[in-house]
Amino acid sequence: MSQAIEREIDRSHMTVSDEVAIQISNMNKWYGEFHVLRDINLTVNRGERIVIAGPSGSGKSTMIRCINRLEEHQQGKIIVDGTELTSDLKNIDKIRSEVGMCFQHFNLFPHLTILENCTLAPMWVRKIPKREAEETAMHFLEKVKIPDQAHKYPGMLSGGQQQRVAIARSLCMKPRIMLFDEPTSALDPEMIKEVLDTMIELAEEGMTMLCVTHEMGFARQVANRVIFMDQGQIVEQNEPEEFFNNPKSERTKLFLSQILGH
Amino acid sequence: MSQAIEREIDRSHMTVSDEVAIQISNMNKWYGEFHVLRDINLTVNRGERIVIAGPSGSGKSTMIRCINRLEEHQQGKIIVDGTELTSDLKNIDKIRSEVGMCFQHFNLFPHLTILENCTLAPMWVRKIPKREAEETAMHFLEKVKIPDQAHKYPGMLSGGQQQRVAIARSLCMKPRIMLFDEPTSALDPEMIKEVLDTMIELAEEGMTMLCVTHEMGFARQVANRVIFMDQGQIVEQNEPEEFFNNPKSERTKLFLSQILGH
Amino acid sequence: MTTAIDTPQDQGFRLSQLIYDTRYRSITIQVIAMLAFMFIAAFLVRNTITNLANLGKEIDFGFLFNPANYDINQRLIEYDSTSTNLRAAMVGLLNTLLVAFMGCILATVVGVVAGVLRLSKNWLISKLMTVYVETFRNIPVVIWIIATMAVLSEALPQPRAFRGETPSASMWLWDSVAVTNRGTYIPAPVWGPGSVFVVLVFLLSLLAIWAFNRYAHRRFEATGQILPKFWINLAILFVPTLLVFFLLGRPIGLDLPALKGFNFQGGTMLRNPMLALWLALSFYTGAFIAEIVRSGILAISKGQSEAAFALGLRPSRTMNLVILPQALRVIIPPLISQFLNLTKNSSLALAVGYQDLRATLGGTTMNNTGRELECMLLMMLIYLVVSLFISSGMNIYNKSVKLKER
Amino acid sequence: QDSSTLAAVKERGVLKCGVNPGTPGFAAPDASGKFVGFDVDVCRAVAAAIFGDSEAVEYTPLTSAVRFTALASGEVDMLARNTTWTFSRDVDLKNTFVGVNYYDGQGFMVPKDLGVSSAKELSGATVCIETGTTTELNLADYFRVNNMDYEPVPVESFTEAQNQFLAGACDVYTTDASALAASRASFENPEGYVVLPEIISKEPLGPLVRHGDDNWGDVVRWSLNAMIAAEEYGVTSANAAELAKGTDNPEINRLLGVEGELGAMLGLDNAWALNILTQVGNYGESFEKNIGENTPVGLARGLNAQWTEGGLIYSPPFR
Amino acid sequence: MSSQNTPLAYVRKEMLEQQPAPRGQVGVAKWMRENLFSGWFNTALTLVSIYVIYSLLKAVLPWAFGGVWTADSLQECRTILNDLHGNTHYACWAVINERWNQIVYGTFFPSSEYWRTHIAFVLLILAILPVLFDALPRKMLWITAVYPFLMVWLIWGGTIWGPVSVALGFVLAYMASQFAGRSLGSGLTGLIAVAVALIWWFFIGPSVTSGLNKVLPLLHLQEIQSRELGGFVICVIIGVSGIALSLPIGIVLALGRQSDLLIVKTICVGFIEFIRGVPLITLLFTASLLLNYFLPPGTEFDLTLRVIVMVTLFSSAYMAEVIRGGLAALPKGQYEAADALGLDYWKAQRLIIMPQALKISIPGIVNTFIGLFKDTTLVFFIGIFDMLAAAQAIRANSAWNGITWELYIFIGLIFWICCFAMSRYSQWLERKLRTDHR
Ligand SMILES: Nc1ncnc2c1ncn2[C@@H]1O[C@H](COP(=O)(O)OP(=O)(O)OP(=O)(O)O)[C@@H](O)[C@H]1O
Ligand SMILES: Nc1ncnc2c1ncn2[C@@H]1O[C@H](COP(=O)(O)OP(=O)(O)OP(=O)(O)O)[C@@H](O)[C@H]1O
Ligand SMILES: NC(=O)CC[C@H](N)C(=O)O
Ligand SMILES: [Mg+2]
Ligand SMILES: [Mg+2]
Repeated sequence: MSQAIEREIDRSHMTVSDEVAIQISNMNKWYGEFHVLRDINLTVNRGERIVIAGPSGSGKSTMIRCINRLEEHQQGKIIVDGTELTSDLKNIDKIRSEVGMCFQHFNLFPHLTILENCTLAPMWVRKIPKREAEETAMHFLEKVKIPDQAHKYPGMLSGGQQQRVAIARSLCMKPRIMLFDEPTSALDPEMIKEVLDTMIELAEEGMTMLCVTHEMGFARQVANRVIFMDQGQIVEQNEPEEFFNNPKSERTKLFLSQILGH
Repeated sequence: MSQAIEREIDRSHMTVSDEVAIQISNMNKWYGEFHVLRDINLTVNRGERIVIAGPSGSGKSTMIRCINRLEEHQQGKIIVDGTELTSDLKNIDKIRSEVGMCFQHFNLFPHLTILENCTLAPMWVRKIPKREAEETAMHFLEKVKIPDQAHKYPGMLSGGQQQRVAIARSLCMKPRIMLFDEPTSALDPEMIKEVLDTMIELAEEGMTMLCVTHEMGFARQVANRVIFMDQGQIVEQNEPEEFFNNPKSERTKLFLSQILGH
Repeated sequence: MTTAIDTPQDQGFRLSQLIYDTRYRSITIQVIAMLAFMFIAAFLVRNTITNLANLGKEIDFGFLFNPANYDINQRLIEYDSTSTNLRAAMVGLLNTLLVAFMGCILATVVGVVAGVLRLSKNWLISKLMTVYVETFRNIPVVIWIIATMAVLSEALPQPRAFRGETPSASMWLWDSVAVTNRGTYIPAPVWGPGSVFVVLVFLLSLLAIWAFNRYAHRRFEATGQILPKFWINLAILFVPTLLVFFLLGRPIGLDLPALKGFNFQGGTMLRNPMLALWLALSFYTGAFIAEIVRSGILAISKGQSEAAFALGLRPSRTMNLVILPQALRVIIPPLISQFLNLTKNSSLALAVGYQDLRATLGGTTMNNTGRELECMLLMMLIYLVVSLFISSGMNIYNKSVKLKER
Repeated sequence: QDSSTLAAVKERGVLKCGVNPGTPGFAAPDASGKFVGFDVDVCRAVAAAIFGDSEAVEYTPLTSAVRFTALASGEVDMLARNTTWTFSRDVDLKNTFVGVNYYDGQGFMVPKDLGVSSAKELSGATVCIETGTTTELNLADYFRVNNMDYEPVPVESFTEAQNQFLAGACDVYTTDASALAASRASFENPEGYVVLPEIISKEPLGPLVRHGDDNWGDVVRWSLNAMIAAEEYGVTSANAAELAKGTDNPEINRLLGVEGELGAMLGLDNAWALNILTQVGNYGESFEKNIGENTPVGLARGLNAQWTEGGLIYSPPFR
Repeated sequence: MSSQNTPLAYVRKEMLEQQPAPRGQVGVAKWMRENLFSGWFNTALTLVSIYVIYSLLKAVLPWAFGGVWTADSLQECRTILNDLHGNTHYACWAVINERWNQIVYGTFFPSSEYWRTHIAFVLLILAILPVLFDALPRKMLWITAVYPFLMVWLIWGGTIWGPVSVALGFVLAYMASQFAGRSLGSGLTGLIAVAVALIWWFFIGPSVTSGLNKVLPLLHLQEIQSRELGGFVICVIIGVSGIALSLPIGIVLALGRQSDLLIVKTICVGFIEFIRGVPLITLLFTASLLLNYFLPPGTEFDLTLRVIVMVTLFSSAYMAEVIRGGLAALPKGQYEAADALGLDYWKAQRLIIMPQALKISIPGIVNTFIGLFKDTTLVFFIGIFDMLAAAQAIRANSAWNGITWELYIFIGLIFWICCFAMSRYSQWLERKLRTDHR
């Protein structure tokens, strides 16, 4: 997978604007008695590419799932694109249609073709005519380099292709923010490359991205910030170079020694 | 994987006798209309270690599966250890108990412990008392270096360990010939080494072996003959050094350039 | 290397090859199986023939065309005691099919509701449904049928309880429904002049609904607009029909049941045997269907609904567009075999005296004509045909929805 | 028939007799689970004739709807199950009725408070009727001929019919008058029910066997006749043993096996009839014991009196 | 690159501790809110179900617990209830008490012989336990092996020789197979074994048995006719025999259906589809009324046995389908590995394929068992005096005329306990097997 990153990445478009895309302040979440997320504070500007790392069970998934309200937080505030996430259904709908999400296991709809997977949400949520939705879908499928698979079913595609369809499916909703939850960890090494390439392209186009991943090569080259979480807290954040070469906290050092060591 | 081969291999015992172990002459096989094996002629002497290579779908698996009649051939002759393979059940039983086979996916019996896996066939086919069968089994499990796993179930072992159990299981039948069908291709790199080591040891002891594999390092160091197949035919065969350094056929050159290149 | 070893000579065919040669062996086994099968069949047939000869009987289906001479209380087609045995069998078959059909519908409704509620986040309701499922499916259906019948005939009032100055029982729903221990009497429509038009309009509005849904779908695809289909459908279904109904001066009247003589007269009577059989079969099968529905929905991973949510689909749309289409594939095959079971279990009509196929052809007709062999064979054949019909439907469905995989 | 029923029965050691599952007085299990009754006595008589042991019977309770099938398929050797002798049952169903042990007719029973006093008032009534009986067919005819309509409630068995009738699931219960009496007698409150005066059919009830084994038919026929004749000659269970020492009535002598070889002609022991009479008793005794006026069923002899008493019960001579 | 104002670098100085969740996040309040009152719809559902439960319990509990347990007739029962409560809206469990024997043993079973059923029942449990729980000593399986013969002897009576002779058939078959197995393939061996057993059972055994019966009437128990069996006892007899027999037959049918021998396959498919296509009740009628037509004139064939055969055939067809599913789920590699090791068809099936296929099919198999056990109630319709027949007879009896609920609740409860236990056992086994080898 290190191959994937070895090409020269054009960072010129990856500008970060002043506009705030996501603001999380003093957010806390419990599962029953268990305090999963503790006092999270995070501001993400438009165009930022953030990689979230941390040991298993540290709450990374939970945090990004809170951002599009797949999980409910109990204290604090999350403001996405100027809209606060409350239990107000309208807000949730609004935010969900602006935030795309890619899961570890793709979660494509197996009973629909690739094209139908991509047009479903635009048609039913954005109420875009079928014709137009299909055009958009084909556009993004071309972008992820699998337009020829459009009429196949997910079961007929390889894992890497499926994950790319999942990305295309999110993009069809024209989201302003993309969340990735370990998008490559269910894949074989060759397939990882395909998917990371696609994500790098997205980054190059200036998409705001939050990505939970342990692909440190990717983090190093694409992210403009790496966040390290442990025990439900943000322990350290920094620019990738600094983060990898000069970690401040003990926890981070330990973690990095482990993942880089092996 | 090249690591696996880097140790000095003792070729001194690997003598090849004059005795014929397997003789295949003018063998042809069809799947329905499809002509998979075309006019195969091959003589394997006792003690030979033959590696079979070739592109996917070239009929490698089919050929070695014909040798213990997992597949039926339609024309020509296969004589194993002096017994011709016909549809006579007695011959088949006899040959199967002299030919051990290792599959790509191990095919261990998940409902039996490792030890039971190894003693099953000796007890039921060779009618060896349980005690004795277990002793033999432990002997071979030691040989493949996993005697301590004897009472576990296959599901609890790693892939490499499972493949070694599969080898031990075949050996317990005290076969005179071993067939391997891509024994390492379902394994992670580290595990490949374990398995190849075991196979090398077998080779050192003078076992007649036919092995479908793309581990060219293994071929180079252990095999005394490499056979290249394409489109159901034997295209080229030679000693490993000659085969790798000086391939005669265009197909072989092309193939070698691909697998050595990547 | 040495030259080839001597190959064994071809010795021609040997007898031992029949056992040891895979090619002949399979033929040997098949021939033995065939012989055994034919031997058993011949044995049975021969015995039957001798036994029949001893009795002086012969297989003859002529009795089907003789008058049946008995009455059947529930008739979906014209029948009286002078009709033929064949017609009696038809009446019985229709009764079987009727109760099976209604049973399948009610069982599906009950099962789907219970299955979905069992998944409900509401602890109380899901436990309640668990209790329902576990009670019904662990007790034999015959007991349910008999117990339901016993309760219906012993706990409900007799028709005469409705009589007198101070009746101890009264009718329901503004005196239009009478629930008695013989059956439930409900109003029946009376088709006055002009009712044809009402029916016609009703059929037309069904057509209109179909057309409207197509239109709505096209429009949705073209413009992305979603029409409030449900309400419009409802309106199309009822408004024109009701309009015509009142314009024509209410041509369709209701024949209300009223106590006359021994019983209620008028209206339609749903006899207790049928009710008992129907309810018991439905609730029993419903318990199985509930489990099927539940596991069908559970079989769809949580990831699917999360993915749909993440795309911004609302829960109801997620259910309709993502979960249900997938769950149905899992649900329908076992559902259909439950329908099959229900249909076969309807032969337990025996327990309550519902006059189904078994009671007519395999009961009274068989007894009156003494043609037990013919009647039994015919009856089994009919059940077999019905079953095969249902299961071939299932196979067609299975083929059509199989998920495409590589 | 290559294996005669008599031989098979002897070989087996028990007589398989199809009986009604539960009509008090005619055939019903008593408190200890043993079948007793007027019809059962016919079975016992046959067993006594064959084995000299009236208990060597295996009773098979049969509903009306399956009795002929059971007989035809050899499930039972004979039926003694209040079965009406009709033309089609005899000829078309290939049965042999060996006699009549009870002359009956079909009646109707209604709850008293229904206020019905004649069957002609039953138009529109709900009628409980056992399926597979002559009464089912008679009912259809009767109502059709009289231009009345009715709602049949078909039931499988006598007990079920009784349950339904008592629960008020039907207004009328119709079957053989004798069974009506038996049923009524078992009610908690018999006075609440009346049997209507109309008898709408002839129901000669008797035991029957399969066609085609005349010898076996004779055994059953003459076992019944022995009981009937014994009553006529005054042979009872009490005096049979005494009379078997010889009397001056040759008919009795032949009957009890003192004279002649009647038993041997049937393929039985010569004491066959003696066994019947000592173990089961004569017709009149059986009648009085099971269904007579001093029993709960309380039937008068009526038509079933000996011909000498003005009834129809008449045995051909033992000669 | 990011020269923006956001202070990117951030390091947490000290780690936060677990904090208790805010109120309403934990405890009863949260549980209630989430599970009972989340949203108006859920609240409505909760209220409705509370009402339903309340009215059910209110109707049932006093009725059931206020009932009378000893009385000799419904009349007496009602009198007692009237004295107790002033009305009769209470259960009259006395009927179960009073008619216990009839419900459990049937009307005709001689009461002096009840002890035999008790012993048979206890032995049954002992015989089943080692099959159910492999933690028990394997030696106990001997009880299981001997049990069928013991049970036949205990229930039907007679001398011990009949069952012994049948058992001897099995022993002979086993010996024959051992003897033949040395030289012949196992398929043929099986045939020979079956032939030996059949010859013994049909030709030699009966005469030997009757001879022994005369000479040495060992352990003679009063004979009991099948007709005399009834109640719960007959249910258990038919259910257990059917369960024990339908599994092997189902396996054979499933193998036949999977086989690539066209004729064998066609016969199996035909059989399975026929059996599954007709209602059990018609098969039972055939067994009880028509079977004699198909047998040589004069054959006697015990009714209970016939019913067992039919019930067994019926559920073995379903069993075959369940097992076929399990077979289909096995990867092809398992067959190949068995072949490659030189195991022949039957050994491969016995040692490799079946153990795995059966394990996969456990839920289906147990469901079929449950179905079979429930189907034993249908014997009521062919005149066997089971619990339902007992209930009907009791209801028709003038002493208990008018009783319904109590009887059916009791019978239902018996079935419920058996079936529920079976399904729980299968779930337990499934869980155990799942964790076993991982
Ligand atoms: N539904 C739930 N109920 C209770 N606890 C949960 C739930 N989901 C997650 N948790 C717990 O919350 C913690 C954080 O989980 P989360 O999935 O966010 O971790 P993660 O950082 O994504 O780990 P991984 O790298 O393994 O995916 C874990 O300890 C997990 O056990
Ligand atoms: N059961 C079968 N029926 C029909 N065709 C088959 C079957 N099994 C294999 N084939 C075909 O036979 C050819 C040879 O197959 P084989 O498995 O021997 O190839 P191989 O050389 O082992 O390839 P690989 O390296 O992919 O294992 C392939 O084209 C394959 O598609
Ligand atoms: N009720 C009955 O079972 C018998 C009715 C009538 N005697 C008949 O033979 O058909
Ligand atoms: Mg995670
Ligand atoms: Mg291969």
